Amino acid sequence: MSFVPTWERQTDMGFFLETLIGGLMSGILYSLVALGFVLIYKASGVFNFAQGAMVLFSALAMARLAEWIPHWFGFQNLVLANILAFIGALMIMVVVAWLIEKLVLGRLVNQEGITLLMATLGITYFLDGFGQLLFGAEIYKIDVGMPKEPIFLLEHMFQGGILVNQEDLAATVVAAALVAGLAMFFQYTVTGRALRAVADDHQAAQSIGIPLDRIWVIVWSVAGFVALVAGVIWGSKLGVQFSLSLIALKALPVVILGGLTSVPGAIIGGLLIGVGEKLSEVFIGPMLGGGIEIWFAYVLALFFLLIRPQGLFGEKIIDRV
Amino acid sequence: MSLGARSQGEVILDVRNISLSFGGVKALTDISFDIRNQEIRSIIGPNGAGKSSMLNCINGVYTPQQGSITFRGQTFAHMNPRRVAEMGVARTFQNLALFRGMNVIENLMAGRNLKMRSNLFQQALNIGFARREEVEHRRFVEGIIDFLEIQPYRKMAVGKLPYGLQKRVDLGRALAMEPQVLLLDEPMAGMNVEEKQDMCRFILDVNDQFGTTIVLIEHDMGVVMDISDRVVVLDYGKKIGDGTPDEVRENPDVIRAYLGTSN
Amino acid sequence: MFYRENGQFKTSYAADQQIFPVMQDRLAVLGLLVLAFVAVPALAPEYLFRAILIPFLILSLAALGLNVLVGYCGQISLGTGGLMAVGAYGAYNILVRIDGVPLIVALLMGGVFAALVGVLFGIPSLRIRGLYLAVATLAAQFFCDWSFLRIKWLTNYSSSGSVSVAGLNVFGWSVDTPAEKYLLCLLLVCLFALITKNLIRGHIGREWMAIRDMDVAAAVIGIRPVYAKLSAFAVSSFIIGVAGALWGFVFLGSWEPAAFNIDRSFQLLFMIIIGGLGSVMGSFFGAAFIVVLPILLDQGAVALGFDTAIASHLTLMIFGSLIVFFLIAEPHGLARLWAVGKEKLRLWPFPH
Amino acid sequence: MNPSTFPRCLLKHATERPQAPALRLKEFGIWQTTSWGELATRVRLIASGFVAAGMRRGDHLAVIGENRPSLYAAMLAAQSVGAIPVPLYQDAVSAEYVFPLNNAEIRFAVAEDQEQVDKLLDIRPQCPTLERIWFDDPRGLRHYTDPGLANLSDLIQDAERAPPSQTNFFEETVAQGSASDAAAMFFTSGTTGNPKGVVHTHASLLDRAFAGARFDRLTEREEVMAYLPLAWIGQNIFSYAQWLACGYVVNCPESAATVAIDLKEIGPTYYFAPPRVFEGMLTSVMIRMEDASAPKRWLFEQCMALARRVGPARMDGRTIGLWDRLKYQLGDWMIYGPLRNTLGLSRVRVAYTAGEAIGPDLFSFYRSIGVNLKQLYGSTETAVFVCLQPDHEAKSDTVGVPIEGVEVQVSEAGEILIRSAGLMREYFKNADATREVLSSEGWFRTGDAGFLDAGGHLKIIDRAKDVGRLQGGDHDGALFAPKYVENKLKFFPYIKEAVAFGDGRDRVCALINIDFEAVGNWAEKRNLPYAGYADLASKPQVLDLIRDCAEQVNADLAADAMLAGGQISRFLVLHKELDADDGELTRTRKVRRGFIGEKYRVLLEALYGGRSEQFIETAVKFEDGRTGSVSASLRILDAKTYPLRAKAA
Repeated sequence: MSFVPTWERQTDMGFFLETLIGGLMSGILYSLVALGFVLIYKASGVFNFAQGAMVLFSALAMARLAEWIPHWFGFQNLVLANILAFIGALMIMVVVAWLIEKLVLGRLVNQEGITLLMATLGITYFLDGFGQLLFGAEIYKIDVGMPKEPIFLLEHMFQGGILVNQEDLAATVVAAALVAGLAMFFQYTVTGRALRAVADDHQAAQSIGIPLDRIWVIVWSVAGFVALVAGVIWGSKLGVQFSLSLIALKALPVVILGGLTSVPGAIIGGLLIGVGEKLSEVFIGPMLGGGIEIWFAYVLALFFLLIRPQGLFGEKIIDRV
Repeated sequence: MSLGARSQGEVILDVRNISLSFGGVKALTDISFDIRNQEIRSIIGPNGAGKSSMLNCINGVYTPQQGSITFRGQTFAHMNPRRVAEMGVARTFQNLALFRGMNVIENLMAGRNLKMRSNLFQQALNIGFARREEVEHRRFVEGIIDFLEIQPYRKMAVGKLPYGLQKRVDLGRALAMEPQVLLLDEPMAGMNVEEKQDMCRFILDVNDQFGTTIVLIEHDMGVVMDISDRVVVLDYGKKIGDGTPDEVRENPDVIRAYLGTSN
Repeated sequence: MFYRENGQFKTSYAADQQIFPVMQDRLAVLGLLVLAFVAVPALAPEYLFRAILIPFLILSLAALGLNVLVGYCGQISLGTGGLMAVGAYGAYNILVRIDGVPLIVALLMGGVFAALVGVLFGIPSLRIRGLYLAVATLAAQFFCDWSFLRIKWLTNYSSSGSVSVAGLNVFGWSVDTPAEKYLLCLLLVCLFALITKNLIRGHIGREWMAIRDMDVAAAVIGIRPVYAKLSAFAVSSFIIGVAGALWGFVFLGSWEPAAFNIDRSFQLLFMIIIGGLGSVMGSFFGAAFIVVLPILLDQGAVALGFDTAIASHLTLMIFGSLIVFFLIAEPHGLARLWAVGKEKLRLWPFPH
Repeated sequence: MNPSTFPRCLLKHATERPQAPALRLKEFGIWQTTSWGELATRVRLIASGFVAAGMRRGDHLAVIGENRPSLYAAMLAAQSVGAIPVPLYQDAVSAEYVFPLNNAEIRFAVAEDQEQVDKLLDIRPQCPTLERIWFDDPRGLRHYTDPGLANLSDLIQDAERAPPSQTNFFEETVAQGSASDAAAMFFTSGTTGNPKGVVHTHASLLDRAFAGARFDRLTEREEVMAYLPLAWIGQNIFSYAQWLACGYVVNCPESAATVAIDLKEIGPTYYFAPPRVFEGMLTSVMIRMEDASAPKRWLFEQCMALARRVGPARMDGRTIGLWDRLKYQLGDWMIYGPLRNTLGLSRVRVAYTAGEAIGPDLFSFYRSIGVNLKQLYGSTETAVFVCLQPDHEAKSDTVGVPIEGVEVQVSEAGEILIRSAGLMREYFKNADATREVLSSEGWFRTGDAGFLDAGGHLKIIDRAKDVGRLQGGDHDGALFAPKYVENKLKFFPYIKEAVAFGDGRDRVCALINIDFEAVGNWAEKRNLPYAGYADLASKPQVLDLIRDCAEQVNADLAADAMLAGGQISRFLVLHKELDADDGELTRTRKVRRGFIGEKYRVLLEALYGGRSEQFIETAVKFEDGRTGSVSASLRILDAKTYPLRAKAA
């Protein structure tokens, strides 16, 4: 987010709202990534560290395909190029998902959580390397033709109004749509219901003939899709580069806050973190020497955990003896 | 001394009006019973009757919503595991709860932790006291190994042992605490006849040689009726019978409960 | 095959409880020590010390510390890098603020600071478990990163937290050649390896493992989770802190917070996973594997004529796949392979 | 000058080497060591306790249990006060104790644990003389209130509290003892009738003990594992008589279940076991190797082949080619050494086997992997050491040369006669039996048939009384040595026991027990399903397997003019294992041919009657004492016999 905090402006309400909205915007993106985590954790009990790497990977794919495709087929239509690139990238993500299931998770069934976590870390390394090897390691632009120029809202309320990026608004809309879409998918499609069944109880799901491995491929594909969307939005704002891979780390406190197994948790957690981060940075940061964004989310999540170990919406664990 | 005479011993542990529920689900409702010194007290009842929950309340794994537990004159609204252990109550588990990463000796030694005094630094340097202490407790643990006749397995990882032996190690770990009261949660579940006989022998020997009070949860009625001094019967979290094996055998509610659930 | 155990019977518990009860093992270890303390310093080239041996030793130490927490007490942590930083900067502060303080004292104080921070961030482990805890420990990581970047006092007001120490001196023995640095590290590593071994075969170690294996049962036999877990955090963090101090003082010489970022945490976690959770020896195997592998891969890739960028990407990929491979092939790590091999040798020629 | 009685041996070691270990017992996870000094003190106390309890010179003390230091101490204490220890088999059923207890009017007994005590209490009504029973392990006995039952350690404590009136009581009673006093009594598990009490004096036992020690140059540094019944003179000589003679260390295993582990830990230097133990070890080796990876198995085969070729020669001290020596060295490093180690035989300097004939393959296996295994010949009456094989002259079919102090003679009937200072004094209260075997010139009739071969080595073919002759048939009047035939059969891994009949008959027939483990494996390798012993024993494939064995035996026999008549013409495989509890075997697992002949009469009739199948029902006694019955209809097979081969004539 690009704005210069200046002391006199901080006092007024407009600036506060501006920051708030800014927070919500980045919160949305956290939510998207967090969503990826939750989907996979629900369905396969895997804490997917590679989600960030998938974001980077998909974004890279999207960015480069958008460059290459026109030049392969010799046309100039940006929209078409983007659409094709998006589809291409999506297909790649499906393949990746399939490979991950076949080569890694399929062979690690009923291992402890930590082992699976490590496995996804391994996958992270692999994807980071592979992505950059395949698509190059520079900074790439994704231009989906989103309106760039900022607009001012509620000018009649505050002098100067509230500065908002249209891009951010678009992003918000997309994200919201995506979340809604997923919700629908889970509610109303057969696969969706199967997914929920699996999430609730693997054995049971298997016993009523739900093919776990296929389900997992689907879940990972969906996660890949979510990653792609997140990647595109983020990429079109700040450009596609290695640092994208690290937003996974940002999404961790979000899932913790929201509860590992809860989709709404992911959304709300994301927003909370996003907002909290921005506000704290602006209003507390200066006193601590700034840059507190990098830990604020975690410490927030941490304190939250002490009060409610299973997160906002996670379900409680009772151990039987 | 005869069984009859023994169960006249003074009350050592008194459970009063215990109620326990997990989020609305009632596991135990207003349970009261007492345990006399050096007796063998059995808790029986169909699956899900709340037997294990009862033990978990006694040694502080669960916290009952109501009721109190009196141990040697001290009354507690709820126990905490450490305190219970310090007061000399040991326990074995229904589904094995051994420390699978350790071998038999280590598991039993773990049972001695309350009695071990050496501090971090003494242990780190493994100097005089820590080392002597280690040896002295090893000696004690070997006594238990000998008592339970598991010499050939002492250095095996417990995970590799057959089920029956794991149950023995579980008992051994409890004995390592030199308990006054021993809570046994289905010590013979899933054993063959021979293993059951051995386990019975061990339980009786413990009770007889060390004068340990035994609280026994067991499904095998034959065993329970043979070795118990008194029996409590639970069903759906309620107490439906309490008395000597014969009394319980006659109790109509008990008979109904069992006919209701058996085969 | 090499084992001849007839006649090696134990007539006392002391003899039975020693670290290496089998004579052949004792000899092997002795040989190894002689090699490490005498032969290597005499023969190895400088490059070997700088690029491999010293980092290997220091990271082994850190891995050892982490293994205490994760492997023995079952509390996963991703904050290792941060704790190393605390160790390094803590030691640095002692050194610069108290003049004439012996190096060893500074290093150990680094460990102490790390232990304090470790315990602080270990407190959540009393309420939360597993993956949740993993994330909680990330807080430690990022908080430390940030502190040394932003809190100027901690870095003695040096720009962007980059500091440096020179002229290491242990009680009059000035440690400057790589060989000497190597010996210093080796000495400390052996010391801590022994201490750790003693702890885990003592009752505190059994308490850790009990908590790890079956915490309810542990509580019922009177083990206090608070004490067990926090002591594990303390010991682990202390060792990690010392390792961090060594990393800064001995290996890097001058460093900035980035040297201890999240990647370091992951790296160390990989070490103990690949090396073997709950195994002192495993910590060393893992460290060796992860220190040596990238070097080989890099050089291999370059040798095959890839440019360095591509080489580094390839390294990442191979590294990632190797980790996965290990998790699939041998979840218990190299240490298990070693143990199995050893058992086979003892039973040789029989398979079981 | 060697001490003349066992207590004096004890005192000698206790004064010369009080700190040196005398006994070790694996208990509570470590080898609890008793030094000679400590042992002497304990023996003193027990001795005075015994006297206090009214034990007098010439009394007998029954000793029942596994090898335990306290039992050893008790025996020494008894001998110190002039009483005679009578070790009895701890695995016998209580009824078997009645005769010995009454025969020796035993008033005192030392029992290891509850099990043994219970057995003694069972038969107390039949044994009025039995006054006192001391036990070593109090487990489970604390509520026993039976009169005269007490803990051995209590006896010791009482003795400590109330020391005997005269100060050096112990030294004096030991001094009173003389070499010619009875030192111990062993009941021979007579193959027929009541057991006979073999009375040995300190002189006879010690004479042989020292002779054997000199023969193998034993020192006080030997390590011995005591895991066989004390009641068996073999174990007694090796872990008691020679222990006191040489002052070496005797190690007692933790429990029967851990013998293998304990053996491996101790690694004895002087080892003694009957052939069946060595056989068991070899079988387990082979079975464990089955599961080894192909290359490892290949290596093993190679090395064993080499060993078979080179090993025995090496052991016999013959010179081998340099190349072979190198290869053997390599094999020793890769296979033989580790093998000896896993078997616990790495440190063995001298190993003996005796009691039964040992199979040539079995025998040479151990020698070829570098274990100095040798045979000896002797019996309870002769205090074991009669003939021993010198280090470099061990053969599987002889039992060695007469050692110092022994005269050997073969009677015209072909029976072996022995004269030595090691002969028993008498059969207890059984003058007739004594007269039967001990001639006035001091010759002892061993009852074994055999002869001294050209090299001066003794060769045994059978019990003299069992050697019979065929009547009628194509081998009319031919010599028939059943044991010889049976052993040849038993040398096959698949055959556990065999009983051959033929004396006074027209041909030889045999009842056979398969080796369940070995044949079981054999069957599994051919994935041939079976349910239990009886089923396996009745499989036609198995019967064919056994028939091949029988025919090979016949081929061998045909080569020997003397024994060619003994070829097996018909046989059957029994449906149950011959068992000591059913009286078919002695406690030392010797077959009771007569008894079996009676018990399985129907089968014999079927065999000689030429029938091809026969139904039989037999009563069996289970370990827990219950009895039941098993029945089956057994197939009877014919085996090919061979004409006497020319070259052998």
